[in-house]
Amino acid sequence: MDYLLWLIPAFPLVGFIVLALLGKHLSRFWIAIIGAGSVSLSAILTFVIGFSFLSSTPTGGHYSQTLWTWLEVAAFNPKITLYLDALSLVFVFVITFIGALIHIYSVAFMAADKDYARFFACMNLFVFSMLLLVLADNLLLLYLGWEGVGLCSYLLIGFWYENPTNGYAARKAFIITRLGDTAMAIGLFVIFYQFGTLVIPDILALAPSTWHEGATIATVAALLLLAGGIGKSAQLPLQTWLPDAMAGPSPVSALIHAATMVTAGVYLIARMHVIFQLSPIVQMIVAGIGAATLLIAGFSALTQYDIKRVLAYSTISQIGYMFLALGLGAWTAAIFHFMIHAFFKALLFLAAGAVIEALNHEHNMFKMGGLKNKLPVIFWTFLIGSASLAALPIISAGFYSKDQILWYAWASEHGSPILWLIALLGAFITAAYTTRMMVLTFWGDAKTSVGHYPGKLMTIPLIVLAFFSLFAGFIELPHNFGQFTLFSNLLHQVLPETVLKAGIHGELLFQLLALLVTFGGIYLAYIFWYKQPQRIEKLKRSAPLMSLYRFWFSGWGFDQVYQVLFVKPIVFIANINKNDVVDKLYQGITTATVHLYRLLSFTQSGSLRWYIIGLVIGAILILSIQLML
Amino acid sequence: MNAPISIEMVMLLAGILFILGIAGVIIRKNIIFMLLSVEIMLNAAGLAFVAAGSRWAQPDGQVMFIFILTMAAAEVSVGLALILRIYHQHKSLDIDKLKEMKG
Amino acid sequence: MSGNDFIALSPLLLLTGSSVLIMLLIALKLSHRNIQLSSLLLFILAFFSLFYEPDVSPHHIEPLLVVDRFAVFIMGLIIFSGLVVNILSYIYFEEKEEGPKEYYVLLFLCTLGACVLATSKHFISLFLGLEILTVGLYALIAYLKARHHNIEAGIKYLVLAAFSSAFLLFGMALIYLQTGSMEFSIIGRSLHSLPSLPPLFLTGLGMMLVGVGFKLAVVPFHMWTADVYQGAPTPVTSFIATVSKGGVIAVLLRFFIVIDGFRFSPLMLMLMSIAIASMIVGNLLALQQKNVKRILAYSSIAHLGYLLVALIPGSVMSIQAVSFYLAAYFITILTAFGIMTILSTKENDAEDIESYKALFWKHPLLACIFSAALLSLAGIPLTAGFVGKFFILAASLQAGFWMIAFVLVIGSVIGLYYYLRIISKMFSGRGGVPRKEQRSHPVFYLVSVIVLSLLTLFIIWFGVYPSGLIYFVDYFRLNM
Amino acid sequence: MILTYLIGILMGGGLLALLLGQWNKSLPKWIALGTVSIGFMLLVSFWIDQSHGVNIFLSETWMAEYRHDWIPAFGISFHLALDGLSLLLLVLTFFLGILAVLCSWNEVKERVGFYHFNLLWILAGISGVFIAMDLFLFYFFWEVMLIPMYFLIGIWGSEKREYAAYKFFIFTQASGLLMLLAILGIYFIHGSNTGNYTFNYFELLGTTISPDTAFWLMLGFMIAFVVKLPLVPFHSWLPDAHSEAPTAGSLILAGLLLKTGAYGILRFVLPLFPEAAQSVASWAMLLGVIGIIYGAILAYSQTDLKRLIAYTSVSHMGFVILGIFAFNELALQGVIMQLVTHAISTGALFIMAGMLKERLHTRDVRLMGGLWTQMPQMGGTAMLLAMASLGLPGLGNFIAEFLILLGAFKANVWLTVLATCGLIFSAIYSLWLIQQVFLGPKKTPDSVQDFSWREIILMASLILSIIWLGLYPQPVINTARPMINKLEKLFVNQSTNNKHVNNLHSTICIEHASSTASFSNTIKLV
Repeated sequence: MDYLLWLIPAFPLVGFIVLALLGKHLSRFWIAIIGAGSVSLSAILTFVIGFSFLSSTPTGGHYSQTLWTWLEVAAFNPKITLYLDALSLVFVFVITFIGALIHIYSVAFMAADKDYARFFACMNLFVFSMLLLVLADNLLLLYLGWEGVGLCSYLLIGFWYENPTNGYAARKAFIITRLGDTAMAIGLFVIFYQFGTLVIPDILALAPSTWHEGATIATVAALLLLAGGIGKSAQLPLQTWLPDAMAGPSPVSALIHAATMVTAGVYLIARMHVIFQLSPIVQMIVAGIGAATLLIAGFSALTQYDIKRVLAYSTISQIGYMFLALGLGAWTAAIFHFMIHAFFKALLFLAAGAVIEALNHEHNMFKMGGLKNKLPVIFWTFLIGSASLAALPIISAGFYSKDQILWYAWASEHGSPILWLIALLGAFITAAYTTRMMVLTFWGDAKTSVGHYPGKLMTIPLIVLAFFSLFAGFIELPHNFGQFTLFSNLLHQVLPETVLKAGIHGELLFQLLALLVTFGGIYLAYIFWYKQPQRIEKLKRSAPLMSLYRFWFSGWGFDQVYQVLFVKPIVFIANINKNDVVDKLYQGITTATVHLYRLLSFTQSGSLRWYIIGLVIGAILILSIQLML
Repeated sequence: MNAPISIEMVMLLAGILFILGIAGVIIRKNIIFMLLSVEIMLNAAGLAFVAAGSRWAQPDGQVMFIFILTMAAAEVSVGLALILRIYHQHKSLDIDKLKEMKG
Repeated sequence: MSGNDFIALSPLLLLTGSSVLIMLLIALKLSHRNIQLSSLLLFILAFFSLFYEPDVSPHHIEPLLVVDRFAVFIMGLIIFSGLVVNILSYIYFEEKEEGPKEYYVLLFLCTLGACVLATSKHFISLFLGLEILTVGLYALIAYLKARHHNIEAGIKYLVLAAFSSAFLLFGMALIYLQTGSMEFSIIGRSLHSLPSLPPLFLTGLGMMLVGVGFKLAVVPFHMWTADVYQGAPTPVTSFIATVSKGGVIAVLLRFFIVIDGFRFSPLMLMLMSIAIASMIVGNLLALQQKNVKRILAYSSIAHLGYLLVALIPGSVMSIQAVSFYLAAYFITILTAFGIMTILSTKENDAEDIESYKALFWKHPLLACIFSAALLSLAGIPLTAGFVGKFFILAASLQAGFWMIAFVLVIGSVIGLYYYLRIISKMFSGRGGVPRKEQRSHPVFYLVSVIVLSLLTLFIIWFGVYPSGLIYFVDYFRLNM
Repeated sequence: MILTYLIGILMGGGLLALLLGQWNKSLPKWIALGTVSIGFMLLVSFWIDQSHGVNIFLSETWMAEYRHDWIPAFGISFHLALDGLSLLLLVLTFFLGILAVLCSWNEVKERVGFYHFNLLWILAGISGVFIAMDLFLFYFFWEVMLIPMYFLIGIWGSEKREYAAYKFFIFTQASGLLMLLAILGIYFIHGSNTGNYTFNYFELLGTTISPDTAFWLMLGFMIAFVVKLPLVPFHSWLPDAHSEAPTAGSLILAGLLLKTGAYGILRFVLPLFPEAAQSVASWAMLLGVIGIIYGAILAYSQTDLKRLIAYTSVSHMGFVILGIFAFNELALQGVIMQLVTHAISTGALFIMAGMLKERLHTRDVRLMGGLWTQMPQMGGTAMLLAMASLGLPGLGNFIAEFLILLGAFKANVWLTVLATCGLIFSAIYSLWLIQQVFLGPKKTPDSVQDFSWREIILMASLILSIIWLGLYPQPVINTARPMINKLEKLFVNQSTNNKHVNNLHSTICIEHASSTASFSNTIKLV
């Protein structure tokens, strides 16, 4: 079946080319058909290949297909080869399946927009580059997908380009992710010079023999790859671009900034797990970053009033969980949480998009309310999504993935009580802001009237996603619920087992604790924002709390810091040096020669007697040179 | 009668005459006097030639002096013709009037 | 004076004869046109007489003259320039409505003077040639009564020339005193044994160099150049820029070769400092000059500096470089001044740079010729000037004079600026269709344009395929 | 013999265009187009049978040679020869020549004959530079290239054209004369060593020169090439020349004239003075990196569109210097790719700028904005070109920059890290360019129509070639391989014998015990 592999990325690419070149001339119907159709076709193809992969796992556990040799210089010859193993199968499945649903949703959502063709072209290009990223067999091809994805996020964030703030947000996203990409590029160089090749399977095979555990080179390489991951997955130092990226249309936020692109970092770290295992310090850093990000993003989400920014911060926080899991060595748990998170976060974004469009572009949650009975389908799907996000035990899929990470935070070899406590606190805050969001948008009295009711094409994807948000969790039950761990058995072909501390038991106790914390969070949010809103008023009056609120609201002040530290100085230097100080040097030389000219032309005074004096001086000079030397 | 004049004395005289001529050209404002002092310089050179000739007891020095005389005469005649024209145009023989071309 | 002497001296004799003949023709009241044509014929006669020089080894006419291949080459150049000036001056003087019949006599005499200089190997012939040339020039410069600055340039040149020839004479006297003879070869032999130059000889040589320096218009003695070039009528300016400098360079070269002055460090150092000074000052003075004649005057100072750079190494290649550069420089300067002569009308003399505005769109051919000349002066490839400059750089680098070569490069870079300024002036302005204005003397105008385009062809030809001229220059080389 | 035909066609075509230009206005355009396309066809057919006929991998790198005596007195001969590098750059010259003629189709109204004469003579000069194997002839073509470009900028440029033309001419001429001194230097040293005085490149290759004179001669050559390929301290002529030149002028300037600098270093500086180049390598790389960052920062702050693009090419050329002085095959292949792809992408950007000037009659970026709505096709192409200039993978520039950085990483780690940060700046200015011109609120009042058919062909050919070079650059790499191998052999035995240079600064690089091919031996930690 591997000869069909190239068709998966080929469909969206063809879609992109057709729409980009002929977009103007096609009718809206045909644009929708090509746009959504191409991704759905590759989704179907993924099912077929996935089914054949699962049923008869191929020799060596992967399909691979070489298209052509991209480049061949001295010992450096990367080829365009697609490589499908269990890990990339999961990612391809998520990308194509959720991508197809989102495309179908956006057929209706973007119906009113005039740049219909351009939207679908960019979305198809995005799916193509994301597929290339996950199917790449060597790091250079991965880097191609990596930058292609960055480009599409730039194009789509700045989709409504009339408004310059969207342009600014798009540029900000591209440049910050570019920071990470350059670090990753340097990582590629280091890896190339260590192993002589960029092909991932060879690297993973050579790494243990070339580097001993904890070698400085391994740490440097791992750190650089981590930097690339942080840039793309909007983790701690480089996370300021994601909240601004909400300027793009909602399907874009759903596909790119929730489900697929932001998890590219997780994929990279999971794919190159051997390098991370070889340098424990970096693994600790990954866990630390994950923990810190989930807390910071959680608190910021608590204070946002724009529904999409709440979801953006919640995405950052959930990816923080994934990084935490990766840091702990719980590779399969991270990927599992990625899959589940993709489902319910895409659902939440799409539903939020529907809500925003229903209230004709009203983003402020405090101005929404009482949509429970006006938009029943949206309400129920949004409820399931939030339940899964808040990790309501047993019924929601979110519980199973997050609980695993909580358990490994405590039980895994690298785990430690502090990490577990942070994760628990994170779970509490997640529950709080999810319920706050639910309460503010759907309960209470309606503040803005519903203008537009979402059509069938928008509700079906929501229902499908809601179904998965509920039942996708059952393929990986916790250990004490019986040994039904389908997902991790599949992934263990690629990723190593998570090593637990010796003699750890009582998983049930931790689950109960997590349950308690989640319900506590829900109850607290319910009280504060629904039952007794006057408590909030009381809190608002105290000045320190208000400053804390503003601090959290601005994403812990990272934006201002970067503005002062980096953006202002560079812009200042650029504008100071607008007309090139080096040019002054040459202007200086010309003015010097002109002054010399004026001095000399002064000697041409025109009077004969001056000429004679000149001649005599010349004669004296010559005679003196003659006689002296 | 008394000892023959040594060659250094004559050269010294020629040198002094030469420097006098230079000074004359530089100081005097009237063109005629400039020409006159140039004549002095030429004669100084002629004197030096005659002295050199006598030093080597060859007639060449004096032949050269005759050439210098003829050249000086030619040069002065052309000079005076020019001076006539200057006087017609500028009504004065002051060299500092002729300063239009400069820079 | 055996038969051979007569043949050897035929060009000089012809020149003197033709000046006398012209005087007779003037007496017969022939019109300006006839006189000009006859003088043209006589010039051509003199030029062809050079070809019949006996190819016998250098023909010495004791004690004053020597007619060797190098002298023939230089005489060829001088007479050729005299010929071109003769052709160009007809229109110029007809425009100025002054029947300059005596002009041609003076022209012949000055060419004669220069030729005498070229063939001289004795102080007396040096002095004679120089004075014939200079006194002739006095009258030529102050020739046009009506011209504005004319008389001022004439008197300036006269006083300064006389002043510097006095220096020259005094220097000769001192050298004569020191060495006892006025012939170069004997002086050379007397110096042969001495490790360094005696002080008296040094001062004498220094004073001679003042006189020669004035004629070559190198830096300490360059101040008269701009005023005389601007004041004199344009054909006479081109005559001064080419013939008077060519003759003096020839005699200087011969003198230095014979006394082998290249081994005496004070002499060389002095020549080097003069060369460097004139390259820098010459180029700098012309930088923002508004008057094209003054620009060309200052650039000729710089070019003499380049020639001295060629002279300094004193090797075989440097002599070839001097004669090659002389040929290239003569042709280019003649073309440049020729264009200015053609463009000058009754009133203004096409001096101001503004009068060249949008010339390319009024007279495309003339503009092309003038740009070719200017590019050759600037030393841009495809022109003789470039190969000349390349030759000089090669000569100086072969002898290891890195410093002067570097100053030459800087000088020519500065030089680029003002040559380009003229060229860009010609190309600027959105001139309309080239207007056809009535020329007073169509025939002569046509002849001069043909001559100038021929010269431009020479410039391009020597630039693109110079090995012909190089072989020619090598054949006519002054053997050490 | 094909070589003389190429130059002959161009020069002849130029003269023809000049003569016929007097009578009718449209003929010179067609003559120019005809001559350049004939030349292009000739070359491509030569390239095709070259790649099939002779096996690229054999050591003999020279594909065609033509020699005829010119000035025997000096040992100067009209000596042309073609190898992989020159062939590539020649194809580039003719390709961009066709585009230059096309893009000035109706931009130039007056004195069309003289315009095309200059255009064709510049191309003749440039192709002469690429194939001249006699140092004097090289210098000859180096200067011949200048005069028509001076006229092109001086006559058909925009407001400050005279100043820009002067600056361009004097900068290049001054450095050219210094190179002439260096040429004469090596000519005489070779002459005194071996007795025969010749300018022939092959014979001069082997001259043994004492290290410090070699250093000065190398500096003489380098100054001319470093001014042409603008390295930061000498780059101030480029923005003026670019912003004032007509579209075809800046296309040729950016596409070809900058490449002659890089070609000169590869052809003359490295082979003639290997040790001197080695000793000055780290300084040159430092200047290259400064160039990258300085050019990028300046590009960000410009308001004149063409000046902005000019500074971007200053930044890209910084990569070239970095690559050249890394002396290994990866970096050198990257340099050649960079020469080709930069020519195409920056050339396309200049054509775009020319089109915008034709439509909006201004180059000031602040007056433009929101053009995407009126001109989606131009917007799309501009977006793709901006992506090419910031090095998006999948386009040619990425391959070049990645190879250069990869190669340079082995030579000097910290400089390469700094250079990679330059990529961030390139992203900043490219996106800033797109944002100001095409996105944002609509500022241009009048309605401007999108591409005409001619412009579509122009742009399509450029974009296709960038994408082709991005996805399958192997033909270019194969053509350049023999020359690069020969060059690298020069420096491999260099680096093995002076050990201290290698382990001085590369902490992570690999010890070259055996030949460069085998990588995976022990790690040398310092």
